Amino acid sequence: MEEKNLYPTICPYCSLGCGFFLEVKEGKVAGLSYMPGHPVNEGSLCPKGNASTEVLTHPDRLLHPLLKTENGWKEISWEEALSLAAAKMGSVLQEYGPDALAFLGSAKCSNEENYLFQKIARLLGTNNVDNCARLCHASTLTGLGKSLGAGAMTNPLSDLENSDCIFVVGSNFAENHPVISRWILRAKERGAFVIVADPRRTPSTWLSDLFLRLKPGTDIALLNGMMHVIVSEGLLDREFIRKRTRDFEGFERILSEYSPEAASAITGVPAGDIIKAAREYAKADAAAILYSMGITQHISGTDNVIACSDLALICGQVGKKGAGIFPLRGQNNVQGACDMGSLAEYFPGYGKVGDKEAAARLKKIWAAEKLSEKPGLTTAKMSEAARAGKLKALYLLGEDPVNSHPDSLNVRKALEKLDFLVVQDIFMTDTAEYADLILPAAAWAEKEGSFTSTERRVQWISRAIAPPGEAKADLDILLGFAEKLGLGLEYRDAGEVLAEISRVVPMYGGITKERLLQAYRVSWPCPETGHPGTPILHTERFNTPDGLARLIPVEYRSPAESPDPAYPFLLTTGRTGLHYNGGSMSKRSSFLLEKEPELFVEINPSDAQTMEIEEGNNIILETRRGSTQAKARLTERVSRGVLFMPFHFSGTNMLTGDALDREAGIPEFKVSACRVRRV
Amino acid sequence: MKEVLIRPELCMGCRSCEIACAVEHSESKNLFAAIMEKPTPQKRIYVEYVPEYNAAIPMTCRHCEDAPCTTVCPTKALKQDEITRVVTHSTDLCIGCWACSMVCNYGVIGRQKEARVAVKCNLCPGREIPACVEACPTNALVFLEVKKLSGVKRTEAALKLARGMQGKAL
Amino acid sequence: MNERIRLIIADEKKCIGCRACTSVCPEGIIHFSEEGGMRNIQFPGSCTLNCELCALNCPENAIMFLLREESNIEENIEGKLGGKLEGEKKAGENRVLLPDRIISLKLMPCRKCGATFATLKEIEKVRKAISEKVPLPSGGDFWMELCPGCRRGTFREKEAKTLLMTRKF
Amino acid sequence: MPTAVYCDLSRCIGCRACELACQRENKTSRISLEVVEGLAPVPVSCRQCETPLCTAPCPGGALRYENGRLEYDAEKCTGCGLCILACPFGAAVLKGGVIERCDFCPEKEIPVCVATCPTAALFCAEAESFGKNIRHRNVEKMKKILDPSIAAGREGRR
Repeated sequence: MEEKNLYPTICPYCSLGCGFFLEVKEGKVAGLSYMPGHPVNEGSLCPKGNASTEVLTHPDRLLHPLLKTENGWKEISWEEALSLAAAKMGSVLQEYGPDALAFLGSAKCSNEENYLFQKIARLLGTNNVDNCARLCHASTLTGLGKSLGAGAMTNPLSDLENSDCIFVVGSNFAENHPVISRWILRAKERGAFVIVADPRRTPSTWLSDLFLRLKPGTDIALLNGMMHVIVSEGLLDREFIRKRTRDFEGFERILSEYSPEAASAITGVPAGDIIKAAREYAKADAAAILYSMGITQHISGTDNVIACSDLALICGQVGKKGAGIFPLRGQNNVQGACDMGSLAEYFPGYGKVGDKEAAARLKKIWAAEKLSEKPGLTTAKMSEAARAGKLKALYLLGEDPVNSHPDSLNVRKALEKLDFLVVQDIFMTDTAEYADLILPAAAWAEKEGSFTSTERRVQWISRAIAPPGEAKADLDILLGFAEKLGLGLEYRDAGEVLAEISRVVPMYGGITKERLLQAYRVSWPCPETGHPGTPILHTERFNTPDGLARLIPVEYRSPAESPDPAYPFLLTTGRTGLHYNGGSMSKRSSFLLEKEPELFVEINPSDAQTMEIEEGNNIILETRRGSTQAKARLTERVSRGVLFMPFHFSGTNMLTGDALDREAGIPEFKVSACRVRRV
Repeated sequence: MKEVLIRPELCMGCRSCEIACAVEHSESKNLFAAIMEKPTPQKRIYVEYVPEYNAAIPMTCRHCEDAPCTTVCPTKALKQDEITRVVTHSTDLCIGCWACSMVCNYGVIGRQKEARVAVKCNLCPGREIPACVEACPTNALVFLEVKKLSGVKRTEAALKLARGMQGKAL
Repeated sequence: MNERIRLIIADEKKCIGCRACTSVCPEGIIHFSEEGGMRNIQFPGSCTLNCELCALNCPENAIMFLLREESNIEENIEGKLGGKLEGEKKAGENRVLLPDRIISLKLMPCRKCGATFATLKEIEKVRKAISEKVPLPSGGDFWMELCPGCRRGTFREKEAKTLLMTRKF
Repeated sequence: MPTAVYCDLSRCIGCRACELACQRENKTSRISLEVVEGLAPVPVSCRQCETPLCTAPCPGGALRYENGRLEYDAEKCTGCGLCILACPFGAAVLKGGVIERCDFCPEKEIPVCVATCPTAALFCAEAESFGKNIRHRNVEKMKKILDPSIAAGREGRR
């Protein structure tokens, strides 16, 4: 029998960075086996991880560069494709200037690819480069950046095991990051108290000791209410506040308006439960806060994040074992894509665009003459600019905005309006239908590169198999594209790009391919070669100029849209356990699709009864932006007046609005006013 | 209804209850003969030792209302008396699927090795006081109604208080 | 290959309709279908293969083979099955051709979902086998009236009930 | 030894990784998970009973209880499916003339469903060991409540 070769790899789905082995036989994927030694998942894998190999062998994979012609798609050579892309982008550049170009990077691509991608954009003279972090955790970057100085998870996931109280707010971790449940349960076995705040009753709440069922969009009121209890009962960590933070005086004043009773009136959570949660959190020796898109995807996203950070700071629950703030991010490399500066307002390593010093440093390393000092367009602004005719050409790296961006009807309009659209992806997507040119890319195990997980763990993926057909690694495609543009970027492989990254991005200073291959996981910041990496942030000082964390008072603001007589329901969106984001990968797994085949909407049985809706009925949902049809699922998971829809199927984002957070530009996916009728 | 109630603060972990239970459920009902018996007589009460506190807690079937073990048993080997709430187990009907053991919230359903069936407390039918309670030297196990136990504890607390007062008065 | 043609004789009284024969037949010439609450097993009159797998695998020993050339064929059949087979005997030949033979057995509908899942005879056989092993009281084998899917569902619901008793949220 | 794939229901989050892993390993999933009323997930697979009813009607001795465990011999199996009708849990299916039931993934060290379970709800161990775990868990809970009185009681006796 032919021997199977085992290649260690990292799951391509969510941001936890779970490890497993790919079984390769005669150059083909033969299966996967578990990796009990991996520090994040200890060998376990969620259903998506188990289904990940189906992506590699799927018949729908894009195999050749495709050009849109009047007679449909035409296969062309790589030479033609790259020349065309460079020529078209070049002519737009000449005619309309660099800001008529935009580049949308991918949090599914490696650090090296994202680095190169934004470098190309910036060398062309524009900061119009962004990635899908804008849609999930942009508010974490701005919020935690302001208060702690670093928009990243403070402690490793496995550290949750050491917590005595785990406060989960706006995260359905059990379905979206199932492996985290492992660590939470382990903490529970040790006697930890688990609090879950969520509008829905979900598998995560099953694991909780206290469930706070709040109204969508009222997180700040809840957090301020808890802080009110902590301050008035004197449960603060005064020493920590004095030594490690500033601005406490002004901060304390704003809380007076959020007595538990007042918070209860806004959130719908009983005042007693708010008090209990506050006491449990503040009295714990080590307490952790987990949050996710239930916090970030609001018009008050940045403020929500700040409120979480405030709560942790006044209780002194940052910078030690078992404590900290855990933003659970989305894509497998969303942390890395942001670190690499695939963002409109940040250079690699979070130097602000417009900051002279940061620009000068970059110019020197890149040997570039000029870099744009104007912050670029964020994803939502790109769509707006394209509709206004200001944006002419767009390069999409593994993104599917038609399904993943809010208000998809407007996104479609924007894509139609573009002069030239390049889509680089592994599958045909709804967005790729609008492309002028499609470039077939390699999937994760078909290329090499480093990926940074949500806990800042940088891991190397080696190439296990060859890409199908003529598909190429993203890095090779980008290098070819840059060559045609005459940008003079020369790298032999991903390792060489990483070597440059370690010079440009301070926290990757000591991270090289050789090191990652040896002990294929290092947590940044790792500023120099001998540095062991930093699993826990902020142990001594915060990443602010004076080393102190900021306590920033935030006020509750109601969501952009609230239910009214015309649109009486409150629609919130999220993920199910079996699918992943836009679904271009997970919806190609026969098993996942078999178990969760179509768009559904969760509705409370008593609401359904008054509207005479029965289980499995097709119903029409309408918001001010569009309407869609879905199967009704009657369940107590949602409370009365609330609807829940997953966003994996096209349709959901026709309903969501594009109201944005002022600072982070993140859209409010989580709250829309909606009405329902039977078909 | 009377139950086997535990007062962990009185338990000294001597495991007399475990031995008495195994003997009571043997053929011979005699300790020395029981040791030699096949199948080996088995205990249905478990004393869990807690090293941090140098303490022990005896655990046995609570004869839950609407007992989960009887709900899941496919062959009705486990049955609950509607009036007395006592959950009994029939070895003849047991198929050894361990569904009961999985849903028991107290982990007090054991396994009889030779017969490969479940064993659990049956409150010693034919005895006025279960063997474990009778054997307990410190009254950490009592066979009482819950209400009665509260009364006992009340009396004890009052006594303690009275003693304290007397001390003051002197 | 052996060219001798042999007759397949299936005993309607013994057959419980388990389909072991259909699944083992290398030629796939024993068919079954289900309609109108009946399971029909269709045996060909004869077979040329020398395998006898169907007979070997039949849990009820309900299948036997006879060489077509055997002279006392009618008596054989009649003797063994205790009835007359409607074979066709051609003039001048001592040979019998049997038509395809269909055995129809009543199916049991699942008490919960209504879908048929086994023949009454299968259920009867299994019930008997179980009762010899475990002395269930009457009605103690309630699951025999349920299809396997509903057995899973019923057991699942019971376990879920015990779980929900302790689940707060 | 009564070893089977059991589930600690209080840990299960109904993610279905077990089903998927089993399907990948064995082509057909031998473990089936549904979430009852959207609130209580329960996986069902072969319980490896110690007095298995499935062996009772087996004509060829393909399924038998031997060496303290349920053994299945596909060679001897006639594919009659009577075992499936005997199982109270509906835990096996007939596919292509053989029985599909949990056989602990003989090629793997531990069954794939157990290995993949993100919450370690599924486990492959003796039934008694689970009872023991539950008792320990309860002791942990009781410790919180009884702590002062136990400590006081001990002190007096030492």
